[in-house]
Amino acid sequence: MTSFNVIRWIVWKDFVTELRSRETISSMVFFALIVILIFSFSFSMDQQAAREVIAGIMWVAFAFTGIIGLGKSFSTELQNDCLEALQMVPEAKGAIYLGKVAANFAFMFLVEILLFPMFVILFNLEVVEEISLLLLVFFLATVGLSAIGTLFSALTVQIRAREVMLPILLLPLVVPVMIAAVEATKGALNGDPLAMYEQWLELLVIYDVVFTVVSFWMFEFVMDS
Amino acid sequence: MIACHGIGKTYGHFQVLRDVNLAIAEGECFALFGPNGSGKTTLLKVLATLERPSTGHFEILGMHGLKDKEAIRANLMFLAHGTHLYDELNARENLAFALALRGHHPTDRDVKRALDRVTIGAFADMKVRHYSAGMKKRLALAKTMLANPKILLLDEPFTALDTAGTEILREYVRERLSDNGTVLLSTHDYDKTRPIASRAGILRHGALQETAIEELQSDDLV
Amino acid sequence: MTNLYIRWGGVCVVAIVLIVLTYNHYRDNLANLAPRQVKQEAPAGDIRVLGMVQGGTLETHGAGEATFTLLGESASLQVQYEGPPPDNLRELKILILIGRWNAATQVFEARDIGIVPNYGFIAGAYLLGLLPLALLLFAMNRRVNFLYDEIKTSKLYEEE
Amino acid sequence: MTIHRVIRKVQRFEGWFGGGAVLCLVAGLYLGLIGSPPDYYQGEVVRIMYIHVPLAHTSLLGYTVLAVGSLWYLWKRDPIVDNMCQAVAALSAVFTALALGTGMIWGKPTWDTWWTWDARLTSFTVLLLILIGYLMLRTFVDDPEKEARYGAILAIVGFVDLPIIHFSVEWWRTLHQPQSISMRGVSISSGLLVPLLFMSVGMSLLFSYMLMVRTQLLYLDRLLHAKKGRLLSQFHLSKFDS
Repeated sequence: MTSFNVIRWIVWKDFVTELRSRETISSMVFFALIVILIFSFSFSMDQQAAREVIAGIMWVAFAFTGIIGLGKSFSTELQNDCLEALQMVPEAKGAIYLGKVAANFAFMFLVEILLFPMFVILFNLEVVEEISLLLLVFFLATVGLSAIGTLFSALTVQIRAREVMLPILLLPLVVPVMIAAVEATKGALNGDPLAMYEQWLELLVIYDVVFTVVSFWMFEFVMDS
Repeated sequence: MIACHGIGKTYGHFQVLRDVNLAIAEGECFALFGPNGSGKTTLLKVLATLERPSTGHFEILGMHGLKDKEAIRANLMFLAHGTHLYDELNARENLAFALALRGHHPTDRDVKRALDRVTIGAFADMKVRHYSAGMKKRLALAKTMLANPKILLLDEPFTALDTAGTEILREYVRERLSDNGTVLLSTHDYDKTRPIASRAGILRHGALQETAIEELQSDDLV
Repeated sequence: MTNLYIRWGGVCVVAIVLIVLTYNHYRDNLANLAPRQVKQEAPAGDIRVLGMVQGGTLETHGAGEATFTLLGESASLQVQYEGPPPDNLRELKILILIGRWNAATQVFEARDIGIVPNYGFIAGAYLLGLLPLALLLFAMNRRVNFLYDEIKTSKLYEEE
Repeated sequence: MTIHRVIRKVQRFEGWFGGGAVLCLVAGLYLGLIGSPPDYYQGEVVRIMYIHVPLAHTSLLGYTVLAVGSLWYLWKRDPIVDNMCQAVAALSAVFTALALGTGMIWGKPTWDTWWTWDARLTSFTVLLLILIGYLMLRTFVDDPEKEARYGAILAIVGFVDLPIIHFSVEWWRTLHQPQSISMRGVSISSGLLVPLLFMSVGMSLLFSYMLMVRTQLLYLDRLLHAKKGRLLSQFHLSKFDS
């Protein structure tokens, strides 16, 4: 019960802070918009070509904005040394982790939901029928990204060159998420039958479960000397 | 009750603490003097279970400092130089959040009383971002008062506090001491510390030397 | 330090022996003749000839039979191939033919096709694989010896 | 601290590992370069396998050692285990890079391309990236205790991730690439197996020997700092004197 309270309070704190400062989500959204813009300049695409590469562009944009959000998640804890206070909370490392994962997941998912219409409009996609499947893919991939990203955000926040080290450490580890998310998104956008990309959804579920557990366990060692 | 046995700590190439032995009984207030960079904050961080000592071990309230960390944390407050406050939250929310993580749920009346005691009751709904350094310090003190721990670690508590604030802090320390609490504070300010400290020691290059507080000269405390 | 020289001297000797053995083996069994040498020397028995299939001369008859001209430097050979169906027999391809030189008909009777061995790649791979490891090991050994000396000679830190 | 005793005991046989490595490698090189027949499909080029495959196996072995050592460190917090982890990470990175390099050289004559997004090459690249990340991470932390702890966390998470990366990349390749271009081209007959076995054993022994030397190096480095008073630790000084 106490753990649940801690999770709730952490999420509450992150949300209130975000509502008042509007730093994280706005920077994520604008960064992603710029990424989309640059990609659309780099490739001149007709609709057929767009269908082929759009999933990749989408997930590149989501991954990089996600890394911005994840980095912010713990670097805000550095003001007034609040991280020390979190480290000294008795018997709640796991709950803090879950709270942070929930908050990060919510921010990233929100940004993805906000950006998706942009993709639909800018690249002329037709997605009405597959929207629920796409949301499922977004959900699963974002859980994976935030589960492992929160761990590495907490880890890199305490070292030098943290802005560089977070993507350097995180991106090789989320290769499976990126592959699975891109393939599943591509499948859904093409309107393929579910059976053709089911395996990617399964892979995402496995990744989510494995890395939530592993990161939950490792987070204690990140926070606790 | 705090007992350190041969605590040493190294950062990279620097030996910050070497072989610190220290025993503070219940109801005692130990004042830690020493020049900048002598390792005062590091010693407090080690005792607050934030850093793992490179050598040695310590006990707090009879609990092993490396094995029973969680139990120690529940009975300990560290009033650090950074105030552990969130800039975007107001005073009430900060208190509610910090205490909720520790498993306390103070009533509105308690919160109001604590804020009034540190005389920032009027600013209870203001974002901490707009607070001055002294007000932040007072708010952190209010947080400590609400948590009411057995062990109190204070890192340079008098900086940024005015005379009235200093008196509030000393009053609270006395209250803790009479309640059999243990206080360890690091400071540069001999005059402000003198009335509450029962024992004192000087850290030099990470080595602790205990001294009777009356014998301290102000030039010792550079 | 002598230990070091013995160790690395041993490695050098082994390396030299290996190189000599490999070279001998290469010369005896795997050396390829050029079409010019074949015409001049007319060796008897099985030989290996290296050359390129000349463009426009390849004619295949059935699965395992073909005739073509093998182009070398400053000479070319008529080749009649009879053997297993070749996968990699095409025009302008450099390959090794294994067979006999028929001096009477001036036709090379090939019965098998080998791929160009690419010894350069093999040598490159082995050098890339082993040389950095040896250098790294050498550097680490030197550093360990240096550290031992340093620890023996350096004084314990004492505060002034 | 039993691990110290184990390490000391193993260290005493350091020379045997080095000598065994040289013997096995010489035998493997002779058999591989001279004593074995060329492959039916790949011809002489197949001989690159005898250096490429052992390097790849050994780097995977090294990563396993790294993960086990990291777990051990988090459990016992013994600094010499951390020295071992740091050593094994650097060596694994070197072996992985060399395996990739020889793989590329093998690829050129076989598939006429230096690089292909083959499943194994790709997952080895990711492995190399993780190892480089690990080594970089360690240089960015001031406190040696934190350095060791963070490194161990990254190593364990990476180790859990490795099979998932491999499977995902393999599925991805089967979607996007005809099966003909694949490392599976070599069917290993017994004639090829013997030199491969020698080289594999030799490489593993060489890796162990290098690991011992490097662990020793890092440990001595720490001791030197300690003795100069920069990183004093009574416990380890007494170990060195005894």
